Amino acid sequence: MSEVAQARHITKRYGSTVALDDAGITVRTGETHALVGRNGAGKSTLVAILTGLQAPDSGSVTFGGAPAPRLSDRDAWRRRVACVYQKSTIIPELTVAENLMLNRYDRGRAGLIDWGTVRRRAHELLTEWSVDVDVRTRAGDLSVEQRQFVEIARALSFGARFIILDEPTAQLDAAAIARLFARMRDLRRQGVTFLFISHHLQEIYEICDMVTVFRDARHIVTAPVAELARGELIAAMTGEAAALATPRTRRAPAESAHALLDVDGLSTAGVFEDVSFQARPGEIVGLAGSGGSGKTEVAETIVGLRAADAGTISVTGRRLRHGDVADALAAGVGFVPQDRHHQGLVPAMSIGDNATLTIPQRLGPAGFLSGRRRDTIAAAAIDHLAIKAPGPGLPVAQLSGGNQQKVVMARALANEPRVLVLITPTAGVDVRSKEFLLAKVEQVADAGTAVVVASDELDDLRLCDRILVMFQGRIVAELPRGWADRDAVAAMEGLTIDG
Amino acid sequence: NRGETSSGSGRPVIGVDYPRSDTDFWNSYIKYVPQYAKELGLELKTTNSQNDVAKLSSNVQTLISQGVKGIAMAPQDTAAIAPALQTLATKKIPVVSIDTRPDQGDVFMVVRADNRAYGEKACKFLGTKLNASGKVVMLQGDLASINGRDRTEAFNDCMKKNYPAITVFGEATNWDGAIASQKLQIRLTEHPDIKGIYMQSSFALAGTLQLLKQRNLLVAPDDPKHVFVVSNDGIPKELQEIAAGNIDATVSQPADLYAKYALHYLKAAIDGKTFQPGRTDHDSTIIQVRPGVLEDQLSAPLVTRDGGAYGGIQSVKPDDKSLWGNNI
Amino acid sequence: MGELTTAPPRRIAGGVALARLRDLALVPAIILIAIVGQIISPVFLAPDNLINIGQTMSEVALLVLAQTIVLVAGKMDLSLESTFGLAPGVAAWMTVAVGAGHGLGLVPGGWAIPITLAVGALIGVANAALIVRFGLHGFIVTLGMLIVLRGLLTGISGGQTFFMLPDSMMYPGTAMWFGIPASIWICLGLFAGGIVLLGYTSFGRSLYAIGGNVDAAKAAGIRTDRVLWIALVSASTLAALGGLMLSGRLASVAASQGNGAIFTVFAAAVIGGVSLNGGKGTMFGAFTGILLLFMIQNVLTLAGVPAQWIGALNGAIILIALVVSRITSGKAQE
Amino acid sequence: MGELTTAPPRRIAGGVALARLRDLALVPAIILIAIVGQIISPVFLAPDNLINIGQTMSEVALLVLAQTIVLVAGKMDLSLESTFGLAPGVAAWMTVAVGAGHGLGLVPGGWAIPITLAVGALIGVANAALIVRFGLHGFIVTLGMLIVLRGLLTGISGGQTFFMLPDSMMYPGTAMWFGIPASIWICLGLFAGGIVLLGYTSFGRSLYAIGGNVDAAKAAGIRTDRVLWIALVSASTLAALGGLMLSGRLASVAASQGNGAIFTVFAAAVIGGVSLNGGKGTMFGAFTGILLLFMIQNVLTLAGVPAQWIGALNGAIILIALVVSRITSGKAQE
Ligand SMILES: Nc1ncnc2c1ncn2[C@@H]1O[C@H](COP(=O)(O)OP(=O)(O)OP(=O)(O)O)[C@@H](O)[C@H]1O
Ligand SMILES: Nc1ncnc2c1ncn2[C@@H]1O[C@H](COP(=O)(O)OP(=O)(O)OP(=O)(O)O)[C@@H](O)[C@H]1O
Ligand SMILES: [Mg+2]
Ligand SMILES: [Mg+2]
Repeated sequence: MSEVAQARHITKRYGSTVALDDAGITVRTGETHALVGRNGAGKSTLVAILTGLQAPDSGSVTFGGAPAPRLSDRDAWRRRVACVYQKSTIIPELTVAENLMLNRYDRGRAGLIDWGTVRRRAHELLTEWSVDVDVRTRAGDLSVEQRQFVEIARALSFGARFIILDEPTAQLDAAAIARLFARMRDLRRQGVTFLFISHHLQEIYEICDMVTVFRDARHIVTAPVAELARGELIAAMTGEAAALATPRTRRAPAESAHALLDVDGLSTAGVFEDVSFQARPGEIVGLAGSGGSGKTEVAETIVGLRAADAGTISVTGRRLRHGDVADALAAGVGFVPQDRHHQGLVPAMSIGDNATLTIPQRLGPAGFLSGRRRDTIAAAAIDHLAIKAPGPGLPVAQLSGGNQQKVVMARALANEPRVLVLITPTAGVDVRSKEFLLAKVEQVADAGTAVVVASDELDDLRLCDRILVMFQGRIVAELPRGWADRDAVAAMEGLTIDG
Repeated sequence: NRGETSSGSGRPVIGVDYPRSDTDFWNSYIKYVPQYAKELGLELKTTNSQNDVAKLSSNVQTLISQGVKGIAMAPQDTAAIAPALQTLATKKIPVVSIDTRPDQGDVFMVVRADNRAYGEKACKFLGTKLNASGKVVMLQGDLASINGRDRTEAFNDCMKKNYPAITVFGEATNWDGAIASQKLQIRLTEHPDIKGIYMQSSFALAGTLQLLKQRNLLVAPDDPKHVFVVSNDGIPKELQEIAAGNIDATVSQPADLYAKYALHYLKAAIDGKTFQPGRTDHDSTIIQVRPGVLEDQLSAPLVTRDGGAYGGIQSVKPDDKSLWGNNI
Repeated sequence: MGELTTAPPRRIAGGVALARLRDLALVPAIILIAIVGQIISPVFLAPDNLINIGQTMSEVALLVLAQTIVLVAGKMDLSLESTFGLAPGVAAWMTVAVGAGHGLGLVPGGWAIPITLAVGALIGVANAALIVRFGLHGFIVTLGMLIVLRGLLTGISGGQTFFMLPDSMMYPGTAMWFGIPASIWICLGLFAGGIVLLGYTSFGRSLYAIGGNVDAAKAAGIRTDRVLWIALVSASTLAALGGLMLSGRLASVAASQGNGAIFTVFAAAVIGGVSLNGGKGTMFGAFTGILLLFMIQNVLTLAGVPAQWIGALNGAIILIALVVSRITSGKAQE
Repeated sequence: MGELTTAPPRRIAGGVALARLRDLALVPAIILIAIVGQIISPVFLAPDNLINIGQTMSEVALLVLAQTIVLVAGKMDLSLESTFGLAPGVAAWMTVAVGAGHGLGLVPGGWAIPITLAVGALIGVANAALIVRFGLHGFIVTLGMLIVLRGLLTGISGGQTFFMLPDSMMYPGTAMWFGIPASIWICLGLFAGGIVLLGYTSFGRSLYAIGGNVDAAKAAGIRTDRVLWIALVSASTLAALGGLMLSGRLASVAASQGNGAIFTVFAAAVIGGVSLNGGKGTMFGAFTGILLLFMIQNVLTLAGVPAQWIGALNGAIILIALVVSRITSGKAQE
């Protein structure tokens, strides 16, 4: 009877898609259990079933040996299991207090909601978890991290001893992740059990005891983390034995080459200041920094998504107009935006249309589009980036996350850019797709393109010939190839590097 | 009380609610009202209920608060006005109802042309012209309009009684020219031998003529292909078309007389005069509809090109100076 | 336990105050109109005229109340304007005696109010079934319903007006309570209830949660489908009640009752700060919206604006109100 | 590169075919109505009657075409119905001689068409300025515009009908080309153009991209504001052209021209598969939608359905069409 929760022989279908196929998991009391698998493996579906949001088509869920409550009895579920879902369950228009106390308000006499008590209890809750947020704030005005912690605090407030975190770190920067982990360790000491989902395998090794791997809707293996080496874990996830981390053999580009991208004195009040750097053909420059450091904004300014207050951006000597994406594209800038759902893709449109959205002029004369030409280009991209799809006519909404990201990459490469700007290009992408995408970036650089990677993921940055570390809107350090993880992290956190 | 707020000039204040301002007929009524008010020495407050009876009852309140001594209105919905009439009765404000007769409640006088007579005149004219046989399309107004219903019923009754060999296709049109044209077009396709059209209002005039033109049916009255068209209202455009031989007749609603006698009776009411059923001094008859409701039935002349008599009804020529359409 | 987060952005505190102020956003406009009205005609602020405004707006105000509930929950109900006519229409049809009043005289007059409300509720059930149960798009379902219901009223009435209504139907629209028309009391009472409902009950808060993020609401244990059913059904029932009040005031049900009212209803709700995308807006705001529109109409009438220009002026004022609310709220509207 | 293991789900290939089939979704319904129509009246399929249907639908069809462009781009334009009346109304006002025709006679008749189109374009500019430039909500801006423009037409016409239009205004609505009314040719030509525009030009694809995800469109270098301006202005201009054709056919401009047409327009577009949320739908689908509605109306008239029930039947058919399209598309509607 040591298991907190157990799901057995769970099968779940969505239409003709099998999300879970006779899969199961057993989470024991006190452990921190990792659930890993590639995009679409069925992890979030299992979470929905374990938290009573969805009923399985077949199979059973038990808590501490007792059968799960009825689906309609939400409170009973929430006493057994708390969850921070992959998709935000914050309601932006409501206050933080109300989000915390949603559907369990304190009532005064006459049965009406007593807002004073609600706010006070919400405040106590946040204080207890050391979240420093005014509970009267509109939730939509919170930063990503604040929002995440409000969600976590809310999940924990139900008194459940079993907590599921579905990709909680996907949107947090390193410092916030560290704070989250400190928190989790704390709770674990108090006997709380965790089910932790992440695509960052190093996090699994850092915080988890047990790991369960799903692949293609099936349970593959459950083992203590310590007994499963990284290579084995990846093999279980991908179903192949091939080792991944082949050491790179990149040679830095020749020193003499002229700058393709020249950023000079770029400033935007309150966001970043006096940012200047150059990128040469074939060079990969990393823009590192934690959340709020301004790296994303600098990258977005280069590609025209934002207008800077001052400074210049030149590509092959031509000055770009500020805040004009079309001008940047015309000058030969290609880019992968930060969030593929937000800025990367038009979900209802086909792979072909999405991949060629930036190059209408190449699809036909005088504003007309040739479907054949589009499909030829898209088919080439599908081939080139190994996108798993039956053809260019498929709506991107039907692709998995990793493949969607490849379509975004295809779009970035469509205009054969001289300068390629990538913003967190591998966020939310599983480990295989990530390797693949990074290899492609390298290949592009080798062909003579200047690449800028704005990211805080060490895996992305490791690719770079040099990284520029930003802190509070300024470039504070430049690390040449061969930097140690520790130095990069320290610089991103604003600590001065000694030596 | 506020009833004494009449102007410094000492002229009695009256209120007139215009029923709508989106037909030629009512617009000329709206044009005539201030003119006659000036003639009769009345001070005028006006509102417009835009064909909405809820607005009418609110307008009545507004007029009352402006201290009017009498109100003329033309409730397009004759049932719904009863509560307003009751309010006015308790405040002893006399009401003259134009064009329609309230179903319930007292009014000082109803000034109205006999809508049943419109339908009958149109029927007699078409029956005569078609020699009592053939097919006729009637472009009705809105099902909800009492005037439209009166015309429809009278036309149908008269056809059944006097010209049973004539087939009538009745089409509801919501007083909308586009719908009228669409329905007429369908009927003309289905029955190319349609020989007569009765339009219950001038709204469909231009569209009908256009359609006949498109189908090469817009020919002189002596041509065997001619389709006889009877319109209703008597707007200037109709008179022109009759003179040109494009349409054959219309019933001229007396817009000017509506305005004139509405104010005439209001002034009389304020002056404390009363009326009895019988002939009037202006070629019409007052009848008692029910106790408390008198109705002055103004004559509405049939207008035809030759001014002849049809089925016992004498008509006038389109250039007759007595027609309101010739006086704007 | 280190601090988890950074300091909250500065503008937030101001934001809270602003959100409360937005509720009162129309109050200056209402005062302005009152002043202008009084200047134009000394009658404007006379009790009689104020009662006149209150009574004429009370019925449509119930539609605004109903629509606000639906809008906050992130849906739309265009068919309210038809329910406004059809529900009392059916009641009249069944209770009014055969003959001049155009009814069937099937049941005694006392049934009129229950029938009205039942028809309203039934229409709500039909809407909810199509929208919630079958997942059809609310805008287009209720657009279809608007056309069907309007057609049904024309059908049963033969396009004519029902009158000689039973006394019970007349009551809500004609009774006076403490010297003020009952319909004003009913309207004010229901809005007060609406303010409490939306602001201080968990049902009301569920509406905001659903309108704001339906998945989050589900995860929080809110029975979203049930809440939406209740919202749609009570909105329709409120619309039926509004129609009943109008029928009583006019002592009749016209075949066209309610036609076109939905435009006014949407304009009032939006000017009053209710978002068309759900999850935002208050009952008080909605009330100020409809009040403002009716005051404007009253002023235009008193000012003797030529009828053909009233429509254009009214529309222009609505547009201006929108632009102004855009400027005061300071960000792109939803 | 063999590491991408997950086989693409099987349903996908079918999905693509289905998406194309959805374009033809209404074709069976159209055939069904044709058969029913022919059984009810042998006239139904006669060339004359088909021309009737084509001619009477051609003007409103232009509104549907215009609305489809706007909807695909993720906006809405309710004011199209008012533009439909106001644009030719202004032209008539300025060109028709003083007197029986109710005009001002300011400019010669030849100016009528340019004035109509210019007014249409200008209204589009006003809409675009408020929606794109100032970020106001499209639904409510165009609702306000609908009321203002309708009011303006009532204002300039004094509520009356403009007659005796200049020849140039009559031409598009009355000319015959190769024995078929010009308006049918114009309508078919514009829809063919619309199909090409939406399906085979980068402008059309920009509309889908903006409607589907405006941020992604921006990030792809599409000048979204400019595209939306063009879409809104051309939609208004198309509505003006449609109104011109109707005015020509009816040889007049009534003050109520276009009133209520927007309901039909939305119903047609949605039944034709155009999403109200943008980014989805085709011109061909929209065309089948409006064609279906007009065929139904024609059949109902030919069948001699009592006038008071036509509205209810029409509405019921629209609702059924919606429910059916829900079942065939197999998922919650947007
Ligand atoms: N609401 C839904 N409708 C249809 N299919 C769904 C739905 N939710 C999940 N699926 C299907 O379930 C499968 C598993 O999805 P799930 O979200 O559980 O994957 P995951 O392992 O959480 O992926 P990721 O790591 O990207 O979060 C997917 O392939 C998808 O097809
Ligand atoms: N609504 C849906 N209907 C049908 N299939 C879906 C749907 N949503 C997702 N899928 C399927 O789900 C699979 C994976 O999608 P999923 O949502 O897990 O992506 P994801 O990797 O989780 O994205 P992200 O990591 O950004 O959350 C895909 O194969 C796709 O076909
Ligand atoms: Mg996912
Ligand atoms: Mg997941």
